[in-house]
Amino acid sequence: MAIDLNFNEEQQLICNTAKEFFAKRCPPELARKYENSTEDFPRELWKEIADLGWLGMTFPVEYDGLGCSFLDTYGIYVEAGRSLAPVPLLEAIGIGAALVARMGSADQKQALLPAIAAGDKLVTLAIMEPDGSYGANGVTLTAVKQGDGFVLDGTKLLVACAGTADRLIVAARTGGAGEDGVTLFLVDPKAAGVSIERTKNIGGYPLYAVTLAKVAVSAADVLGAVGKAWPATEAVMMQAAVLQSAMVVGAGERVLEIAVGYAKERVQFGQPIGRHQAVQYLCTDVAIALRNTSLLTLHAAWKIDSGQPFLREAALAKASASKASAKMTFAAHEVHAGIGFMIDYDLQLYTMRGKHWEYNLGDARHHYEIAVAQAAA
Amino acid sequence: MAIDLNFNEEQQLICNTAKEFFAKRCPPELARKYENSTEDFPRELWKEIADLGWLGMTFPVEYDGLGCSFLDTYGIYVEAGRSLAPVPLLEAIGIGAALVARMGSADQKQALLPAIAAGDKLVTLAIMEPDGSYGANGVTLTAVKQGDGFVLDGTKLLVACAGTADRLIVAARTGGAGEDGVTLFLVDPKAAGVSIERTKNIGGYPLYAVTLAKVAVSAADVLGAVGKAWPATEAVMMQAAVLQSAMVVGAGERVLEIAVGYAKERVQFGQPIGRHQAVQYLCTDVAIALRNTSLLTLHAAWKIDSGQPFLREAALAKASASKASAKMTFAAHEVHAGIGFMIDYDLQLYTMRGKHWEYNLGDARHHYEIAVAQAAA
Amino acid sequence: MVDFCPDDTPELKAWRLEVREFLHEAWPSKRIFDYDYDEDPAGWEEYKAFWRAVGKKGWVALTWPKEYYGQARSTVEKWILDEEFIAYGAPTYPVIGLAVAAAVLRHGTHEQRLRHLKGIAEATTLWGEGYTEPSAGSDLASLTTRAHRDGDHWVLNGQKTLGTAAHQCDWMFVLARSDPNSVKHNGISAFLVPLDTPGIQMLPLENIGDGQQNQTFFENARIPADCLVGDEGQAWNQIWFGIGGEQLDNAFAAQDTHLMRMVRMLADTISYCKETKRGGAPLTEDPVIRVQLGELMVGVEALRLAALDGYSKAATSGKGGRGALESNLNAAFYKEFWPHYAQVAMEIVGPLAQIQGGKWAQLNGRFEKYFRTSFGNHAGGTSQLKRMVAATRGLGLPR
Amino acid sequence: MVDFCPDDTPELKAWRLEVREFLHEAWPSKRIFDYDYDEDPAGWEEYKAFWRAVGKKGWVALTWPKEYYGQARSTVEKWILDEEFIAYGAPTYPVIGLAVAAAVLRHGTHEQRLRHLKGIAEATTLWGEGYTEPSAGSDLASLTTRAHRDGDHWVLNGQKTLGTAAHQCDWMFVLARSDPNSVKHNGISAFLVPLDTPGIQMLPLENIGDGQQNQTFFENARIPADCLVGDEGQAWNQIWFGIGGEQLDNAFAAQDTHLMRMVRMLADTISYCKETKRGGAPLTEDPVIRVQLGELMVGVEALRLAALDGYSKAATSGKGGRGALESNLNAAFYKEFWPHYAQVAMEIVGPLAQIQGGKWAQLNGRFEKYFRTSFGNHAGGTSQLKRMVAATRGLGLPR
Repeated sequence: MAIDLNFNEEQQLICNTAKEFFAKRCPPELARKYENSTEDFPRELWKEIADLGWLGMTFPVEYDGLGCSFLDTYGIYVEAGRSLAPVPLLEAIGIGAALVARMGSADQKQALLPAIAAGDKLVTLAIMEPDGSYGANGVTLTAVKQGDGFVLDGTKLLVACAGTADRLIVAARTGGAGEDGVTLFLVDPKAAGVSIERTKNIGGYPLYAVTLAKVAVSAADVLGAVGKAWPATEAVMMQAAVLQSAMVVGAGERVLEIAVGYAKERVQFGQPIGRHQAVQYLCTDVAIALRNTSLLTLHAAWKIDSGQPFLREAALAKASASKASAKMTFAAHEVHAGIGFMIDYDLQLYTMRGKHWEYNLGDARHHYEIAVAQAAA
Repeated sequence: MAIDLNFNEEQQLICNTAKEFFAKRCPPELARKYENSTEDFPRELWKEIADLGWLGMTFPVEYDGLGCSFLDTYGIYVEAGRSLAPVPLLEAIGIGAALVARMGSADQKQALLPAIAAGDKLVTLAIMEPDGSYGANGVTLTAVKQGDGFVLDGTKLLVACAGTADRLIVAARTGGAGEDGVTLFLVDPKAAGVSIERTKNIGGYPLYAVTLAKVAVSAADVLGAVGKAWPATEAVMMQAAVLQSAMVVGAGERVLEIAVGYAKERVQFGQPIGRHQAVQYLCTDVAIALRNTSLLTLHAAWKIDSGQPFLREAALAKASASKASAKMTFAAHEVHAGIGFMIDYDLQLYTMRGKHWEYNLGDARHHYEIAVAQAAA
Repeated sequence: MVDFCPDDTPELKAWRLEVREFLHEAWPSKRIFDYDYDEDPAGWEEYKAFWRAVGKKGWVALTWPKEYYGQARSTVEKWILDEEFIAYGAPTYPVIGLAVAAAVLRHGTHEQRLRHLKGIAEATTLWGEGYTEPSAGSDLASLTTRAHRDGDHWVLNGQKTLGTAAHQCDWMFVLARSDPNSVKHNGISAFLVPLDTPGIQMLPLENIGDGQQNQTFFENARIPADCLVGDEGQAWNQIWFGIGGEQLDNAFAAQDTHLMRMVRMLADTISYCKETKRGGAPLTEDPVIRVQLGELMVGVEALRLAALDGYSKAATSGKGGRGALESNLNAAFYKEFWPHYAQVAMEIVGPLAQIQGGKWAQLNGRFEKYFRTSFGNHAGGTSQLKRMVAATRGLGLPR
Repeated sequence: MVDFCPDDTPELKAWRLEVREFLHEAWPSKRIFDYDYDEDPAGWEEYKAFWRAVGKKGWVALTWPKEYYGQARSTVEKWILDEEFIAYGAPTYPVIGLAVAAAVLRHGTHEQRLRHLKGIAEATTLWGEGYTEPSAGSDLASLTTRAHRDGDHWVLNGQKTLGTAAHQCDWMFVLARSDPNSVKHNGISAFLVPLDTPGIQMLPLENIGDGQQNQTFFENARIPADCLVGDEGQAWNQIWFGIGGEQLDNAFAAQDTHLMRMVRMLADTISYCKETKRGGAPLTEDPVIRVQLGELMVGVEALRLAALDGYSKAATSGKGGRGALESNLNAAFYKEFWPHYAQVAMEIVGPLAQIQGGKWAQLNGRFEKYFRTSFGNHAGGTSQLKRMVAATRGLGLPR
């Protein structure tokens, strides 16, 4: 069994099914349609995905899940990336539901997970603040104890699907500094004192600015232990960073296809441009970045799947994916020159979303920091 | 006259003379001969250069100098770089004598400058310490007041020509922190307590480790004001950094010649390799790095020459030169593949010396720091 | 004698002040407007009014001969004017008009000069680019748009593409094959084409930099014979490589326009970093960002000096041109450095750089937009082409 | 099933321990020795003795068939062995011998296998490279060394160059044109040549990595007919592209050898940064250095995983090879990343990295030496060639 980089049969089947499904249901026009749209995402498509059993796949069986492993769902994210499917798989399942599954009380899990698995409810994380910092130090939104509950004050940015979410998981500071004193709260975005505003952004994603002004939250809506949420939050975000990297891999495969296809077809100076060494360099730039990221991401996923420490591996994967996301699309644009610059051409869809992915869950520098902290410990 | 990037007639004449002189007197074999040799440099050649009037060119006329401007000597450094002339022009004239000329008392100048101009005496700077830091903070060698004089203790590394120098200018800390409390001392390397050891190095230069153990220095050998030496020392080093950049430019011109020449001649797969786009990229890599550095360096030199503030411009020039030094030789090696790897081939002489130049008087990062400090002030 | 100072006389210093004062009056909003990446109608009106005001001062045609609406002023004065425009953040003149002016001044007839240069000088006539075709970008030899002579007219048939802002223009500078039997670079002529000619249709092509380029279709579009500029069939030599061996787009202003924007961007990037705190400290105190800023400063300053060098060579040679090696090296470097700059700036700003507008957009979303526009770096020829030309024409490597 | 763990059974874990214990005994000095960049005679003696000891254990030929001195062990055991050698810092086996073994195992006769594999397995016979010629590096088609048949001998005439450490070798694996009328890749044969054959002379070529490569001259050097390996005239297909479409040098070990050195170098770089203070703080606390280290970690780990992927594919396919795309992409990346690594490591260390030896040399001068050796990244084909092959054979771009 040892040293094998291939999926098992079930996983391969999921990959194939996902590839077919997304190819059919999520053509590039769908991604275009939901770009900075008024609707967060196509709810009926989300329902279809729920019906396929993919939303609750990794949830425990007692909460209507399938108890599948991390690697079992890996291929779905690769394919979601390839197709630019405009659904919040990563945000609502890879992050939101994963936080609930990991840190929630039995009541919280019961209230949320089956409904999430069914595609009826949505929970997303609100962590980034106007400071723009990743990591625990970036969490400064205040949560002050009042009676049994807390009062929250502050602003969160880049919050996914706040217009649709039933609950936001708001990371707040209940005291302490750094990793100590971070607490997660389940907040209803329609609660008094919460205001949300969709912010137009380069990837066209449903990302919101969320302002909390004296928002009262009950003790029952604390997710995990007060002041001790960071390690589990970080672990979930790092796992999600691996899923984000898997999306970059899927997208990269498509970008490579587009670039190579164009290089073979486009004739300049009397021959296909793909015969020019410069274009061959650009195409292999894409392929090298893709291959490296693919290997690092699969390795990190395997570490997670097999229950080993994975922070270093996940950090290397996401650092590579962040760099690759920019590098692959840039090289593909250089292959295309003028035509790639046109809105009508699909390559740019990857470029714009790729920019979000580059930042999402930590940019390369953030993950270099984590990897080096692990290595130099 | 405004906006003109050409030397005046006299300067052009000096360039031409220097080019001819170095081409004749400093073939690559001479550089090879003095690589990590027991002799610091060819003294007779140094005398010849003195006879040409180049050593004292910028010295005031009252100290046997010619009172020439910074730009007047610029071309000599370009040509010294091109020919890899194994003489300490930069170390003894651009730094050592320049410090004396700028900071010395009348007595000190009288004692040293005419003799330096004649090629009879040599003064070099000892500043870098085992910590490897550039800048004022790196100066930690202690100078403790004793009677009228001082006692020096500590180690200096990468000291040029300590085996030949009549005096070392030792940067020491007489108190304070940072830029405050740095003092320069004229120390005889043969004085009691001073031990020197030549350290084999990649550029093959006469660089020494100098250890000072309770070395007594009289008040008369303090160069400049006690504790106030930093600003002038930095100014001289930054001017010298521009001269070092000029050497990189001269060397780069030769490296470009070598690479382009080889690309035209070498036949692989039935055609000159210079027809391959990859090789054209590599050659233009050299040319771009060279052109940028050349422009930045000339600009910095002009700023110095015209008495304007120049730290930002000098820093940009040396940052570019440090990067270019590595980039140009790397690209040229890529053009050559196997043959460039051979000791017998001259390209590598530039690569190895270029590594020293990359570090000398501050690497790219050090100069980025200076440039940004100026811009963000 | 080496001198990087453009205004080293009292007259020139006074000129600089004059320009500066004018800008404060003529562009008080300090609105950032790049004609090739902006479609806002109000912005266009303000922009056109601004350049008409510049034109009225005679400053578009500052260096042109007096007989053709110019002021015959020195290139150094032009440089000072440009520097002030950069420093102020004023928008740049649409580059094609300047290229047309260069071509007409060099190869046009007296009548053509009289007729066309006025509108360019006064910024009342805007010109569009008509070189690029769907199958002929940098590869002019593949040009298929044809012009055939019919009495005292030329008849154009074919299609042009990627005409930046052509929908805003009145005229187009069109390259077409006038000799049907010619191949490659021979037999191509240059035409000054009024866009209201029957038989010309335009379709919009939107780009990811918020700009509009266009497809222009010519179907038996008849233009008078005197629309031919330069010798028949000689456009490759006269126009495309007409100015000191450079390509048309580099000839006068395209690169300088982009340089100006980059100089402005660098100033804004540094200010942003000084003013923006992360983790309690300004970004300028972050050691990694300092390295990034330093590297950006080196690149921008090298490009600025390269432009100065171009001016110096133009002034010295009197030919108005830069060498093939230098200009193509600069162009290649610029075309690679621009997207690099944009990428690094986005990295410095961090995740909030994604936001395009509203309260949370950083520097009003300009980093983000600059990033998107940087994918337009192919305009006027890719860096690959510039390197190839630099290597073969400049360094003498075999073709 | 995805599994990156080579030792997931008690037997394999025990095997790892066995290797580890052996290394402590067999290479107690932990001396850093790279056979291709070291000329120290004492080092060579120690090195050869070490590999003879490994050979005696049967570990050079670990995966070979038992009938040819091998142990027919699994590739996973080989991987574990290699990992332990890396982690320990043991020197690597001279790569050409392994390439010869691969070629002889695949294309040699039973007699050739019996005769030649023993010396390789026991590390008593060292092999040199005889492909490269002064005018034929990566371009094998230009090969001019000729072999003509004379009775039961082949007679070699010509010149080989860049034979790394060939002066330490007993035999050389020579490619020569056996059909005088052939052109390009046809008509090239592979020969197993004893270097004590009369008519063979060697001249040293020193490289900047402290290694010695060599010129080897063949003047009517007569070798027995059974020195031909594989089919006459088929070396291009059988040997050069013989192993799963890869070039000879990549076939077994060259890339893995370099990878091992880089993994060792990364561990040492990180330790150095932890232990070295600048301005009072360890280098690992410098934010810029952290970014540099992170980037190096990503590259090295990607290469390590690519090697694992190669093992996985070899184990799965049973063909002992990796795909043309993957192996050439890895090779191109490696060949560009190596000098990048060396450059960045030198930047991290700073000015003292210049010092080559003595008390003040950093990490005993190993950063500096690694930098110099990185200019040997062309050996086995330049990154340009690897990219070209990856693009055309792998991605299907036109040639």
